[in-house]
Amino acid sequence: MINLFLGLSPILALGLGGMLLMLAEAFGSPAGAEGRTHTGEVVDAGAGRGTELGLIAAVILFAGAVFSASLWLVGPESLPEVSKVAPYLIIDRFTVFFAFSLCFGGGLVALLAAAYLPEHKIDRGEFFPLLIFSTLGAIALAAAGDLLSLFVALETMSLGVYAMIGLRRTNPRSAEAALKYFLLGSFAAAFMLFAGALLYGVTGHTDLAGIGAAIGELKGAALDERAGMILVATMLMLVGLAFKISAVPFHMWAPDAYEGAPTPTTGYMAGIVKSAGFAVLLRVLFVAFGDTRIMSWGSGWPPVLAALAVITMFAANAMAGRQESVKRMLAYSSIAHAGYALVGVVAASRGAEAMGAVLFYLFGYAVSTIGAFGALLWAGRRGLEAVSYEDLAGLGRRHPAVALALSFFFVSLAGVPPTVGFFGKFTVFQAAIDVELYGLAVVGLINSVIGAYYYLKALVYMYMREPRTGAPIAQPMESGLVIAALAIAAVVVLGAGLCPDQLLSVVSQAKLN
Amino acid sequence: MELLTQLFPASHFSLLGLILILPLLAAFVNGVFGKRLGREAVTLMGLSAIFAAFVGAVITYLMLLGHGEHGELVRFHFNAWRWLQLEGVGDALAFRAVPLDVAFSVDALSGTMALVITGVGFLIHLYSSSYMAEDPGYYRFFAYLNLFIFSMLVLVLGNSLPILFVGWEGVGLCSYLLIGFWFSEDQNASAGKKAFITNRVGDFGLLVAMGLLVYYVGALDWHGIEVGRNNLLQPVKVWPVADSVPIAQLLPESLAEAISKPRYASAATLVCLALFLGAMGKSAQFGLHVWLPDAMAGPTPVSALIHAATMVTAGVYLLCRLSAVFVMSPMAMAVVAGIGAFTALFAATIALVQNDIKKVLAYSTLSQLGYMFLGAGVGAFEAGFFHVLTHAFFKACLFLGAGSVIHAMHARIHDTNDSQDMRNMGGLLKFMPATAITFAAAWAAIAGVPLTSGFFSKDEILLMALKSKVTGPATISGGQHRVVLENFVWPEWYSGLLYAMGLLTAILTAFYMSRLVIGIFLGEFRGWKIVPNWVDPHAQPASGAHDDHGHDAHAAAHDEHDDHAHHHHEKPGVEHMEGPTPHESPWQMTLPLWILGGLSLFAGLLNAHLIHIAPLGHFLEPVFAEASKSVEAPEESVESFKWIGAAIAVFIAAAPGIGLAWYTYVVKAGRPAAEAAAKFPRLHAFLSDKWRVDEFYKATILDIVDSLADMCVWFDKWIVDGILARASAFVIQAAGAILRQFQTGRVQAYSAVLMFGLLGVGTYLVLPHANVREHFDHASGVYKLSAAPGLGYKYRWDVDGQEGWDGGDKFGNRTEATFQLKVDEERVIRLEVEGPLLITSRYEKILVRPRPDASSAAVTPQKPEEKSAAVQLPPGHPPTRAGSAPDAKGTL
Amino acid sequence: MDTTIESYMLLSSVIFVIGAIGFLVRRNVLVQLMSIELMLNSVNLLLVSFNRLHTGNMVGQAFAFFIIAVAAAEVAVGLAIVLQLYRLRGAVNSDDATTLRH
Amino acid sequence: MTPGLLLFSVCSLLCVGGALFTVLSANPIRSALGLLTTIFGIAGLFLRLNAEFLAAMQVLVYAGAVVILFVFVIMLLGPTAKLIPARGTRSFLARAVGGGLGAIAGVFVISLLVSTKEHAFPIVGKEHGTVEAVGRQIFEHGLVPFELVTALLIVAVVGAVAVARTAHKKSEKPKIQNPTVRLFHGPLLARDAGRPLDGRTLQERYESEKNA
Repeated sequence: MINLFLGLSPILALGLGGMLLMLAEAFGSPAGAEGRTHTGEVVDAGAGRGTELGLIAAVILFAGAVFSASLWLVGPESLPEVSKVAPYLIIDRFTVFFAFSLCFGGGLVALLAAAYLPEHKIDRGEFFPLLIFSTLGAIALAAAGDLLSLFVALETMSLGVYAMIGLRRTNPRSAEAALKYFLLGSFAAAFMLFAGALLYGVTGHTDLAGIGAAIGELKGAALDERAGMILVATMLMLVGLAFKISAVPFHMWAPDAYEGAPTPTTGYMAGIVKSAGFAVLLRVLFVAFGDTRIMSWGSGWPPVLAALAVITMFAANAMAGRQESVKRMLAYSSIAHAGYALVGVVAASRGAEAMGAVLFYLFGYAVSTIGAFGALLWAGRRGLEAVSYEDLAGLGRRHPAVALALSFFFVSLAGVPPTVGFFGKFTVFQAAIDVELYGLAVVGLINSVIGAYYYLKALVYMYMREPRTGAPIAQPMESGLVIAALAIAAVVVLGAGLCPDQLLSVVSQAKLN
Repeated sequence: MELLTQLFPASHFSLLGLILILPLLAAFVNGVFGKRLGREAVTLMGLSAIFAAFVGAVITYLMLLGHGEHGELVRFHFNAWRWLQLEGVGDALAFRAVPLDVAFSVDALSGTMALVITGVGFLIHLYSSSYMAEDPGYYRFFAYLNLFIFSMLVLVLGNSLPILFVGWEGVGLCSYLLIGFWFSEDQNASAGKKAFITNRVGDFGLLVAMGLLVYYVGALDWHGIEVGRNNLLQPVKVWPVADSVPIAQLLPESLAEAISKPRYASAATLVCLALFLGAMGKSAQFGLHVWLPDAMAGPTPVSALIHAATMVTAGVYLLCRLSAVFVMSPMAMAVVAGIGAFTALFAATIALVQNDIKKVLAYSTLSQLGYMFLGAGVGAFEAGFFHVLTHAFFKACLFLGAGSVIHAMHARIHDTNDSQDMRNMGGLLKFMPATAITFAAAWAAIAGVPLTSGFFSKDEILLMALKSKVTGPATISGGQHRVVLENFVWPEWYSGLLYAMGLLTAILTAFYMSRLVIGIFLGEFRGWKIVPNWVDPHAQPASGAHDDHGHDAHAAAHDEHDDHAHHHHEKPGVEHMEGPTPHESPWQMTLPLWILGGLSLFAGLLNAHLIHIAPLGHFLEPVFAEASKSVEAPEESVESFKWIGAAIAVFIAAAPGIGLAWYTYVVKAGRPAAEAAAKFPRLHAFLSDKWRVDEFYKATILDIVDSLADMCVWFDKWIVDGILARASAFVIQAAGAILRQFQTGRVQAYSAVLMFGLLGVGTYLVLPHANVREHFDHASGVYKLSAAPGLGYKYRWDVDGQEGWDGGDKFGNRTEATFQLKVDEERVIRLEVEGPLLITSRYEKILVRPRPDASSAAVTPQKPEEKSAAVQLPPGHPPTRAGSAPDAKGTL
Repeated sequence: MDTTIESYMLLSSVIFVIGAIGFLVRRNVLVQLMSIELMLNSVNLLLVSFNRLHTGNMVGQAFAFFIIAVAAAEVAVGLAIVLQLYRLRGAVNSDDATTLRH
Repeated sequence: MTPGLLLFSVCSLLCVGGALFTVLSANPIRSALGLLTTIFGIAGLFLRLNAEFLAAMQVLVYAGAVVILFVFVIMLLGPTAKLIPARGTRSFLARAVGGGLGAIAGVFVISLLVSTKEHAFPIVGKEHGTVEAVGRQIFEHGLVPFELVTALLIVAVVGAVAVARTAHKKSEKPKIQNPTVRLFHGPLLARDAGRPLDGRTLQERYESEKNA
């Protein structure tokens, strides 16, 4: 039994921690009950404890990461009892890797939010339980080996995110972003559910491995009868998954939702939700649709994903270059990054080694992008946020540390050595070349060059432009929490870039067999 | 000591990590938070980090000494992490995989260097804390300085060429930043640019060397290179570059034959010359030296640390580090020694006529660097390296002393150029005795006054130049062309020439350094006259020709800074002179001077072969053990008579130089110099213009580059920018603009696009795809096709050349087809795939098996006997394309 | 007719398609939400009828049970967002919320 | 016509009719009624498919909770819930294209799914679809997703409260200092200046607050 608890420790830690946090929120001292801050401004009831709750949430999430790391060291395969929760939750190294990276990213977001929410007078205790339970859903999603738990986990994660976007109640943008994401997300989830029902109908199984095996056994007349159903299921499932990872043309919600959401939530969506989306995409496609006839190089989902990857990279980079808002640019860049990762997924359909590259890419991307959003929110205080490129003009001279943080994470996202972003791209394109996907690798390379343009544009504004006279300029907020979060992220980004070997060996163990 | 040994085992000597990380940490903290931390905290952070690194270096050194009792090479390793594994593509690399580690190591050579870097570095930090105290960019300065120390330590302690290269670039970056630290004027910007470009040429050499080493040796770390260096003993065809010389047919026959005759050089020569190109760039040897004098625009402590004591010696360090490789090519060594000797002489002549004290010191640095290369070039690595050490002491002392003088002169003169002009100085001995005494000590060392450090180091280099020779391996044979290269032998007269140049340089050095000291410290202070309303009580020009010009400029310069001048105290004892007097510097500046001055005098005892006290030499011996096997050097015991003879020669060199200077500038008050300048105006101008090297570059290379650049600009403007960049940018922009129209913000539009994507995916999945992988082997005529599998796919093939589908019209499960074609046979291949919805897709191709003719022979694999006729390879060596292609053609 | 899986599949996919088209063409957020409910209901119907085919266990019905729970949770959050939007904009048109675009 | 077929026919008609009613009616309250009809139809079909327990759940949760929630919100919003003045052709275009594509996709999906060959349901035992059988399935085999649902419900409750809870009275409308105040209380980008964010232009809002 203890082995089972150990195997589930990241999930249990988040669940229990989330409960405790809600208790703390409910029965803690009502600091903001009077509805006035020290500056005398009237604020929401229940406000004022955001920082403490955020710190507790960060501790819980980092504890989840520590549990995941120790679980990795123990080795989930040495815990036979975890098979009791299979196939609903499959505790393998793939899961543990994602559990770590999701908890770690969630912890960073909690630190950022703990500073951001009080600064922007949306000091709401609800954010942090939502964050924790949503992360729990994300981990369960990465672990899910059965359609049942997969959908429940998916909804747990998504509902938390919808609420975290709509948290800024007095702001029409926030509501609009939440609405768009919610409507389209539910629509896409309905597609996935329909696909799941069809798969159940074809195979009689809801667990992914069973579905995969049953499809593999289909032959002759039975296959002829059910091929249509499998194709529809594949199509709808692909659409649902592509929606979650915001691949073009299923991406339209992403820029709006990213822009309207409070910045920590944006970082969460770009880093955590996308990682979890890729986790479930990998597991579903490789386990349930792993039959050579669907995972074929000539037909089935790999060519579809290859086409999506190409469109995604080009469209997202073209759009990102035209943005005036840095936040929205980052939103498009996160779409483009989904394209790069998809290149790795397609490569993995030809050789399992490439899946390690995808995991490496996702980890590096998640930390870099959370860092980038964190640096962006660091650059602005209430009423003086850094939104457009213009706001960043001359930041390098006025606030070198902030500008350094922003440029550092931008550089990592652009894929410049010695950051983890470079090695992410390097390993993914290398993997594509290894399986002779030269075209995809070349398209990826071209796009990373195009992509470098808009990151550099931000750097140019920060270091080589001066703000126009009278133009509003961003005023960085002062918060140790943000600095701590960014320092942790920077250490990881630089560390994984300087010694990628350790991480590479980890991801090569973490890939699905 | 045991505790330390246990704590830091030789194989995992993590102390190095500590030594490295401290300056980096300080640089980071100072750079990012320095503005907020305040001056004291920045000083404390910068100084303590460097001092801690110094203590670490001392401990390391003591541990090295403790290990090194048996005369064998002691090296401590610290393997931080595995950086990358260079995978060879095909047979391109000598070894399949070259690991690139972030690894550091320390032995006698790098340990000594680390000691000097941190020790001298600390003194200069201390000095800067006072010198730069008033600067608004104080924190930035310290951050750069700390970063420089870090980079330099990486350079020295790196265990492989790539790591060294990281440090190499790092010090270059810091130097670049510090040159441009104060000024944003054109002159300094162009100085920075010049440094950048010339160093780039050198870096190119280093990169080429790395590539060649990976190719031939298959290793980049010191140990690997030393072990595999014998692989460098193979001839490489260097001419003609391609198969033949293109214009040879147009020339007369005999000339054509001479031109197109293949020439070979050993791989070792190529590697060494490439490495030396890198060393030349960083150590400013003749040809790539133009940046160093201009780099003196930076703050004086920077000149002392970077452009005299440490960074510029990196080239010598590289030579010593890879001494085992260099001695394999006597030809390359001859080039090294020749360029070194020439640089020494060349720079010394320029230094004769400079008036800016920092310029004098800059050219003397060039000259001394030439000495070092001379020493290393003749195989006396130990002597060359010892000169690095002593030079670090006395040149740092000289520069810091010069800084102190300039600091003092700023009491009166606020113009940068004038405050450094020795014509405005003189008689400073009585105002700043500490500076004068220490400066004199360093002067004694550089001039080669007997028993000072410079005397011993220079003496040994000169002696070795006369006696030592690089013999190298006897012959170089093998390689892919069965060429035997005769070993290059140094001509008899070469050693004599090197010796003569060295000796002449020594005389000149003594002369111009004496001139400098006399000009600064002796005689009357000539800076009074530039204070307004000051009347010269003696009314007598002090230094002839130079006096008149510039007076107005000085006055003007002072006008601007008049109010500044009044802040300085006035000395009561000299009432008849107006204006503030120069004053001695604070202790933070004089303490380093005393220490360095002392070292300049006595550090020679570390390696005084002349009097048979050479602890450093014995300590370094194992490092150069491999290299010294290929060097013919005089035996110390047998030739001790000659040692004394050579020592006398140095003394003789120093004495007339000093004497002549004394006579010219003190006894005759500079008149002979002025006369000489008047008598040989062209020579004087030639020397003042630094041999017109810059002008030469301008006239030749830069003009060529300019016209090339014009062409490139045209190409860039119309082709690259106009067609490629703008067109592609336009396409991207337009695509963005179109896509934006869909991003209307309406949920309905978004879901419509989503449906569009869904239909696209669905259509692709439903339609069957007749994708075929082709394996064509034209040589054997076997053709294999395999069709992509798909859900519910059925196939029918037509590959047999007959009408109709193979095996009837029914679709089957056959996914592969193999068939054979005769030469020149043409066949239509068809495949039809039926999908689950009975939709079909078709693949059709007309296949022709080509005739195996001569033109395609080059790409077809060669048969064994052809291969043997073409090239014989020694095992383990990859074939080079340049060699094999023409031979293969010839046999067919 | 009522005893073949095909009729249930047809019925279920018709409801699903009606729901999807309703989501695509309606501008009232509330109706769009109801369309999504229609789609989820059709999935439930499909699952239960497939469970009637694969009678070995009750996985299909359990799945449908979970979907009911998920749908209820989703509606709760969705209506909260609609309320918020209404408070801020005074309308429930989904195509009017176009501040975020391009 | 057997009773089973009758049930099936009636329920199918209810389902499809209700679905069409939901989608087509202009008044959301009627849409809710249409949804209710469909839900009851499906519950009837569940009975036909030997899924008594699920039929009960369907009625309880959907009709009893979800539709009631819808109706509650529609009532709360009052007449504005249906007041949607059309604005411009762009929205219409998007919806027409979306609907068209959806219809095509629907035909596509249905034609792929429904084959001419029919498969009859096998005969099942009495326990199929009973509370006990489904309960055993959920609690013996599917305990993990069941536990996960608790997390889902917590998220839903907390999320709904966080989003919908009315703000403190005084801070309900943020103070607008001037029309161009940036960020989340105003336009982020220049192109948005002067555009309505909450039905009014910022200028109007500014004026009204100044007067108040």
